[in-house]
Amino acid sequence: MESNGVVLGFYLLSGLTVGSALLVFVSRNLLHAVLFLVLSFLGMAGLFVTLSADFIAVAQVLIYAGAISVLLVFAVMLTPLASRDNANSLFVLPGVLTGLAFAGIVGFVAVDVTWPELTGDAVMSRDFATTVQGIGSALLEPYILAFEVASVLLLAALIGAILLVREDEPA
Amino acid sequence: MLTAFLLIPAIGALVIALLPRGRAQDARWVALVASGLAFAISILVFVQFDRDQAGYQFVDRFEWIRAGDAGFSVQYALGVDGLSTPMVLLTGLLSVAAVLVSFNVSLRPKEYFAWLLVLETAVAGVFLSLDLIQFFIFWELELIPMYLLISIWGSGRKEYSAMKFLLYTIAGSALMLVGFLVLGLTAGTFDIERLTASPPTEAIIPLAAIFWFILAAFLVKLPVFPVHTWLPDAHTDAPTAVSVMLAGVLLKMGGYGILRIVLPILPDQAQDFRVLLAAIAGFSVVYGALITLRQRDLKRLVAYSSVSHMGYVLLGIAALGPVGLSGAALQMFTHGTITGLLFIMVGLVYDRAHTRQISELSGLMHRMPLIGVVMIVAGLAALGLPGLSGFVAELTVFLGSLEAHPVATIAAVFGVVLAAGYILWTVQRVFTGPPNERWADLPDANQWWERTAMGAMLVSILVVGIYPRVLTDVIESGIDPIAAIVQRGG
Amino acid sequence: MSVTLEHYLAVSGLVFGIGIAIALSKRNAIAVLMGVELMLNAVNLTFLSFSRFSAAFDEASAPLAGHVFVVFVLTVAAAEAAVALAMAVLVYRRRETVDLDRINLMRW
Amino acid sequence: MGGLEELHHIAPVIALLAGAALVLLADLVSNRRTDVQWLALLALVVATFMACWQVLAGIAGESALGGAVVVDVFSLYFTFLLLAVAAAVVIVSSDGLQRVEQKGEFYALLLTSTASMVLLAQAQELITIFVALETTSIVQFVLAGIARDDRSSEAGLKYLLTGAISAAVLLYGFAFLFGLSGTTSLAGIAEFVGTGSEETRLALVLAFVLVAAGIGFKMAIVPFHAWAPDVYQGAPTPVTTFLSVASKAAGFAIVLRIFYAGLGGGDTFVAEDWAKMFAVFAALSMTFGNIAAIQQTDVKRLLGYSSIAQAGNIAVGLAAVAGGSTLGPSAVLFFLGTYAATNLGVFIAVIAVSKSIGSDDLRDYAGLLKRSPGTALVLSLCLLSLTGIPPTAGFIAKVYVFNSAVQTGENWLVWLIVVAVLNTAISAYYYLRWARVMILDEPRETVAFRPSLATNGLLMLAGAGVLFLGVVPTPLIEAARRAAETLV
Amino acid sequence: MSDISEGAVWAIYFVPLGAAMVIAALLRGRPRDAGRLMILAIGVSWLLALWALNTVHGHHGESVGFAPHTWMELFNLEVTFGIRLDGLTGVMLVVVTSVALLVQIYSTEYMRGDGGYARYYAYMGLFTSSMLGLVLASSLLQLFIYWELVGLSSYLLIGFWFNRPSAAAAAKKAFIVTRFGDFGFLLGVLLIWSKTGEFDIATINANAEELSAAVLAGFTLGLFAGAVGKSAQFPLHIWLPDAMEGPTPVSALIHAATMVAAGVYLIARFFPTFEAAPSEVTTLIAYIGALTALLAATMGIVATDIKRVLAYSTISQLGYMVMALGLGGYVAAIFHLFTHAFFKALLFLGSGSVNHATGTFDMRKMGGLRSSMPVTWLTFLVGSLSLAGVFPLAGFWSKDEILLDAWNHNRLLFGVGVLVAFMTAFYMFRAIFMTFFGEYRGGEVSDHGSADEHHSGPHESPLPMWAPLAILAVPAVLIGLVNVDGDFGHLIEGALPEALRHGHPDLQSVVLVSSTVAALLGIGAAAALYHARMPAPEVLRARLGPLPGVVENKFYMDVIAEDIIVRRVLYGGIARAAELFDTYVVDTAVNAAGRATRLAGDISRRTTFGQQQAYSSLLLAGVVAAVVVIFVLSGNVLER
Repeated sequence: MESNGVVLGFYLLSGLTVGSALLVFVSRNLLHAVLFLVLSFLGMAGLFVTLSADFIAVAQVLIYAGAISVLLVFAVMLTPLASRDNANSLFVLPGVLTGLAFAGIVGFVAVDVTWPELTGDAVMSRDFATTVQGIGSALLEPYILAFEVASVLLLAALIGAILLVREDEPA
Repeated sequence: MLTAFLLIPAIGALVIALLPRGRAQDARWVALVASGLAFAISILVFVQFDRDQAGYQFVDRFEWIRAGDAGFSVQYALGVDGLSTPMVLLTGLLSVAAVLVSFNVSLRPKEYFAWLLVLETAVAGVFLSLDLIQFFIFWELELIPMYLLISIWGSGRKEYSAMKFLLYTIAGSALMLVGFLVLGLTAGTFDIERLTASPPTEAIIPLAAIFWFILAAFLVKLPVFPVHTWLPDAHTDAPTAVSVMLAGVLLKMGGYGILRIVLPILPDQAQDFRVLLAAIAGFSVVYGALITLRQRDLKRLVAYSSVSHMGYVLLGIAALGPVGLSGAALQMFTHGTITGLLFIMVGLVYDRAHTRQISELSGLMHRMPLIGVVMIVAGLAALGLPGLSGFVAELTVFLGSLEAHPVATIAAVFGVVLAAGYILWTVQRVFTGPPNERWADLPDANQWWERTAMGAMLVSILVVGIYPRVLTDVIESGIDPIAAIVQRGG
Repeated sequence: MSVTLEHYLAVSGLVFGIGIAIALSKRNAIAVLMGVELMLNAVNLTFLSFSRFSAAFDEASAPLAGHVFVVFVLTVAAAEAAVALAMAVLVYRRRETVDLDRINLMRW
Repeated sequence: MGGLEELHHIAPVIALLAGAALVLLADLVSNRRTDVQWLALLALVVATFMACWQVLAGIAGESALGGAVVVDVFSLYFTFLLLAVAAAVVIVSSDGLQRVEQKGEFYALLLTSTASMVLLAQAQELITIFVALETTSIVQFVLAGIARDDRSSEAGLKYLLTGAISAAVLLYGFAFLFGLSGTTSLAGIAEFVGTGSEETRLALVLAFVLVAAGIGFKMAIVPFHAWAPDVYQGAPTPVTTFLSVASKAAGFAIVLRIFYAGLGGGDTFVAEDWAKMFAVFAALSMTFGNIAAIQQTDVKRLLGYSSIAQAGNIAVGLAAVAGGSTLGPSAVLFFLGTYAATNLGVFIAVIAVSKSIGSDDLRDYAGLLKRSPGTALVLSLCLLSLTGIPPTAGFIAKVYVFNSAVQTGENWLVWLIVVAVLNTAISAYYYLRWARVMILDEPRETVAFRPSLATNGLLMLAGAGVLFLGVVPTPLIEAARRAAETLV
Repeated sequence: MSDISEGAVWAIYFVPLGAAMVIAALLRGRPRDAGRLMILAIGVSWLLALWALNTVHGHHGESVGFAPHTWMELFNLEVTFGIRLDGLTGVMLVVVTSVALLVQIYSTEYMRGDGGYARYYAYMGLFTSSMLGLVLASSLLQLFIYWELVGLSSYLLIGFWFNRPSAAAAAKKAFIVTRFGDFGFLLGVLLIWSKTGEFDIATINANAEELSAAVLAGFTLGLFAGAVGKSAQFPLHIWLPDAMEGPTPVSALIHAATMVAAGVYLIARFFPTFEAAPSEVTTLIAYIGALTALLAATMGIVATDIKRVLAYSTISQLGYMVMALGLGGYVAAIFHLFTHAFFKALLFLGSGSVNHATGTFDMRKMGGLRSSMPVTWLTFLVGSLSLAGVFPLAGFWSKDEILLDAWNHNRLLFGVGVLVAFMTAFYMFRAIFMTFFGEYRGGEVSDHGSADEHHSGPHESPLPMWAPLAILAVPAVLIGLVNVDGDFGHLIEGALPEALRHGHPDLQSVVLVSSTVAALLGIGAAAALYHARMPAPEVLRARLGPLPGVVENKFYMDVIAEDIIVRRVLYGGIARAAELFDTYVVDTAVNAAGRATRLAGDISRRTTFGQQQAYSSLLLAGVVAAVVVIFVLSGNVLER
């Protein structure tokens, strides 16, 4: 991670991610919030790239910035009478405090703990050039079961979602 | 044999539960037979008990819960020694009496007699258990029948009283379990005999804490000030037979527990806290007696007198000498029969007059001489008249405790004076004086079951009063090892 | 100057914290979901940065486990979002609101 | 790796999932409601046979499918437990799910959830755990909302949102575990923790707290409990039953698996940290659950608080950590077994009553003894068991779990037990008040009723189980002990 | 005559007891047979008692040893029952059985027609046997047991007519007041056992010297407390006048001759121990006795109920005896007890006879009975003279011995004694003049006896009633002579160790003179006031201001004891405080704990108020808190 470009990229992308996330919080309009969320997801994808996780970055763009955001927009649209403003509930203060506390704790831990960390060349030598292949074989070999269960999960979620929103048949 | 004593009432309860609906009235006969058989066994045990042999006799034992190395081995272990034998006899006797005085129960008789028998089993289990966990099981088991008996067949604020009884007991015994578990960890066994043989010298929590954890349950049960307030309520609202069992047997579980578990296993702590115990005891005696003086309800009066009288038990225990401990054991037996009889008599009066308010009763002696005489005898026994069993027990307690706790003993002796006050004053107000027209039609104790119950109790009071060796020999053999341990501890 | 694991963890912590803040303080159920998604994103970042930087892996291919984990997180997040959407729509149909301050039929 | 020949290790799971699929198909072709019920039951029976076969075939102790799952006594213990609970829920759902139209989907989802919980009990790798757990959860969100009325949908939404946040928290914890140890396998993590140093201690602490919180939500222990009363009250009663018994059991199963197989049980340098954490959670749970239940009149909500309190009792077993000892886990397992029987009894009775008198209000239970003696008696028995009064299973379970805590020889655990036993006294108040209402109070209506044959049968079975385990607990204790021993 | 065997001595005790049981069990429906059986039984006892006395006499009053029997044995607590037969016992046996026998005979007529006739005899048998048991006891505890049983029989007999509220109240009062004394007695018993492990009377007496002064003081004061209760000494004398609610023969037997003397007997029994005790104790005893004698005599002067006059007289005479014991006058006290038993029984029975005739005990409604009831009149006169201590009647001899001891040891008490002698003579003759002289003032229809007998005015009682009077008159006159040359003293001193035997003292003329003068003056004063009426008692009374009122109200002792101490302080004060404390503090605390728990329940269940995000906040805050706490506690974060 010696290249200044990567460092600069990290800070820019981090700024983008965190900044848009904050805007999600601050934004008055729910739809705007969704858009900032997408921006944050994209920033996150960029961060993934800096971590050499190109496949995940792509998946992130597709699934989060694409699918889930669309779902959220749908959700907002399907609940027209609900307030569109992104108002705070009664629990702003505890929410913000807890969030800060969490960030603080993780930051403290990140700084305080001596991680079993690779640095310098060792990092560079960890080659994720073929992550797609690696992930694919990992999914089919050690994690086959999880993979299959995930399919069950998706199916069940599908059935469940349909079940919940299906119009009642006229009796 | 002890297993039979334990099981026969339970089987009786089962038979009653299986009686067809139309024959509900037969429940009382089943109950009588079952409790009678149990009584016969208890007599047999008492007679055959070898007074010269130390340790437990008639032991039935097998491993009940086995949990390998998980440190949770619970035995089914029954046995009697000189301490529990009189208690077993008392249980047998009072159960029969309780069944007899309930012969006219007409509300849900099947359930009533079934629960009464379950109660007998539970109480007997407490007295027979040689394993702490088993002891605790029976201790808790007794709650359900008591709760139901009070809250269904009671009177007045019966549900409040039943709940109060229940919560008091559970709260009291909760900590006992902690104490037992820590003891079990420390000694590696829940076997009372083995625990007694080698009392723990230290544990993961202070032994004093264990001592109080366990003692708390027993003090609540006894009961002594300041954890006694459940008793008057429970007694007042309970049906006669339940009062008999409660006063006669259940309270004894407290004293028994102290003698059987607390003293032998934690003798040093007992020595450390003896003065405090004696103070509680002495205060309870006088306090209970003073409040008794003020009672207007016959049953409440007897109930508060129990608080006073059970203070003697604790006093005897606090003396920690052989005589005091024997006195406590004696007092448990005699208070059981005396107060049991008093409750029976109050119940008979209430059955007839439908009031227990002392102010409404007067001159009953004319209408019910038999009830009056027996009540007076019971009262005299309660106030410690020689020739009746109460005297022997109280005297032994006092003799045992004067040296150790002069102030508490003097207070307790003064309690005897007060006892004379409230008992004779009650007799004066209820039985003597000009006959009241309102009670002109009341019959005397005219049913054979009433007379039998009265008679049996009376005999036990007289026999022990006139010839206490019947009991003292047995009790001596039971107290001897306990006293030896306690004194070694000191 | 270099970017290390700590930096990434800090960012992930920040995003997670913001996610929490959103999830806890937005009264619209859909906004809450958005917060949850941010939290999951933060988790993903953590996984990937550990994959990249952690020296705990004993074999070369093992770090990809982090990637695989992220794949599953993505999957689950999608499924969860779908069900959540359905649930929100269902509640909206019954109550004409998804305001969590007002969805308190069951309390006390 | 990944050969089909290893599939028999997850045979019960497969049977359940196949059953779920069949149920869905059958629902399309058949109009008779009972058909799918029978089919679901059949799937459970087949799964049970599979599990029995696993026992007999002696494959216990083998891990399979790339180390993702293992078949051991621990997993089998939970497999049987979960299958039994699911079967009971399937049977009573004919009485308890009047309002639900989509029976086929219900049974399919129920079977799916059961399957993933069985898998959860077998899982020994973080990704599998995560996926199985989320499958269970998401399906349960749907189940909670399946009645689709105001209450049910609200319950579903609340459950879902809490669950989603919990999942994120859990994952964060997993991420740290993964990052620290560099592996997703519990054995690998255990290796790391076993050689762990103070330098990474804080991260490890953060990780296990996050994991505990993520799963604590499933177990409904304070402070991760708050959803439970609402969801219990709002969800259809059979679903509540499932949540309060099966889901809670699965939560404890996975906590045990992670903290013992993954974090090395009592032998590591952080053991005391998490033991004390669970002790505090347990104390809070018991105290909060019991006190909050005192004034409840809605029985389902009351049972929600009750389940929080009971979770506290069980969590005592989690806190009972000692080096090389499996006493705590065995107590948890045994308690869960008795708790399943007891709580099933309670909920089945509630379902039967609710169906007949259409109310979940405690006051409507007045005089139940006269109206339906069997129901009232079994319910009372189960309530005694929940209180922990002999001769019921609950008593032995409590004593056993408390004893396991004491047996660790840690004095701070004794004080936890002191809290626990005092709580027992508090709990007596509301459990027995309920029993009192049924036995003593005069009924508002005197119409007698009888639960359906199946429900009645289950009720009797639960009652018998509660009594049996109270009198002859040794076999189950032995099983729990052996199951616990396989954890380390 | 050969020595009495142990079995025969026991029979003295058991025969009346057996008879009582037989009556209770079998003869409830046959009252006359019950009476006959009891007379027979006590007759047997009497004969045996005479044999016993004879035996003791043969042993010069020293103890005839019988080995005790173990009653109860518990570790080092061994309680034995045995017989101690010595001079003191022998005399007491004869006194008890003789008076009891005569009273039984008397009662056949006095109680005739009463609904509880058989019950009466059962109680009487119970009392007699208990009293005999008390006298025979060889161990302190045995003595205490019979002491209590005697109290019980007294309770039953006083409350014999239990449908009268006053009788029931009096019975209760008697029992409870004596219980206060027994409280001390029991403590004494406990104390002596705690210190010595002994109950045996002889052993305690023999080893008394070895005990510390404090123990001795405690023990003797305890015993004395018991005696104060039972022998109706100040301040526990208040029960005895009320006890007159019982049937008159009962008063004669129990509250004159036997039971009330038990206190004196007790002190006498432990005389060696008392002698060993610090002198303050014996001094206290003497002064209490004197005070009692004086107070009771004053009250006797104003009483209008003939039986109460006799009751106060009894208290007064018991005070004499106690005073004598306090002064070391062992022989004098017992001798006075002995003579007093006969003439006081005589007087009581006489008052019963009067009552039988007039239906009242109120002397203001009597008068002029001299002629209609000659036997009663004469015997009553004899008894009164004897009581007044007129030479040479029995009372003279015994009273003079007491006064002699007082003269020798304490002149102040001697003065009190003489004063009391004067008052005794005065009130007795006041009673005689009011009852037997003057005009008959009407009487009252009896509420128990058969009223038809009284239509034609009072007349002499039937034979079974006057015969005992006549018989008792003989010892009332003559019995004093047994100690003129010290025979009696020799006999009962046999019970004491050698060192304490004083032999027969010489009479002092000053004592003889002063007591005789006092008696005669008393008689004269009574005659002047109540016969010659110059001055008339009413006039005198008016001159004396409030004093007579105070005395008539028994110095307000009853008021103080019952109204103030018992009713206000104990019942209305302490007991009420305890009750209120119990209700409003202890029980309220318990209920408050319950209420607090329910309140906590309401509060805590309101923490789940339906807002999902609150739940999540709690969840996450819980995580934060857990992490922080663990960091701080175990991560040593703060130290870095």
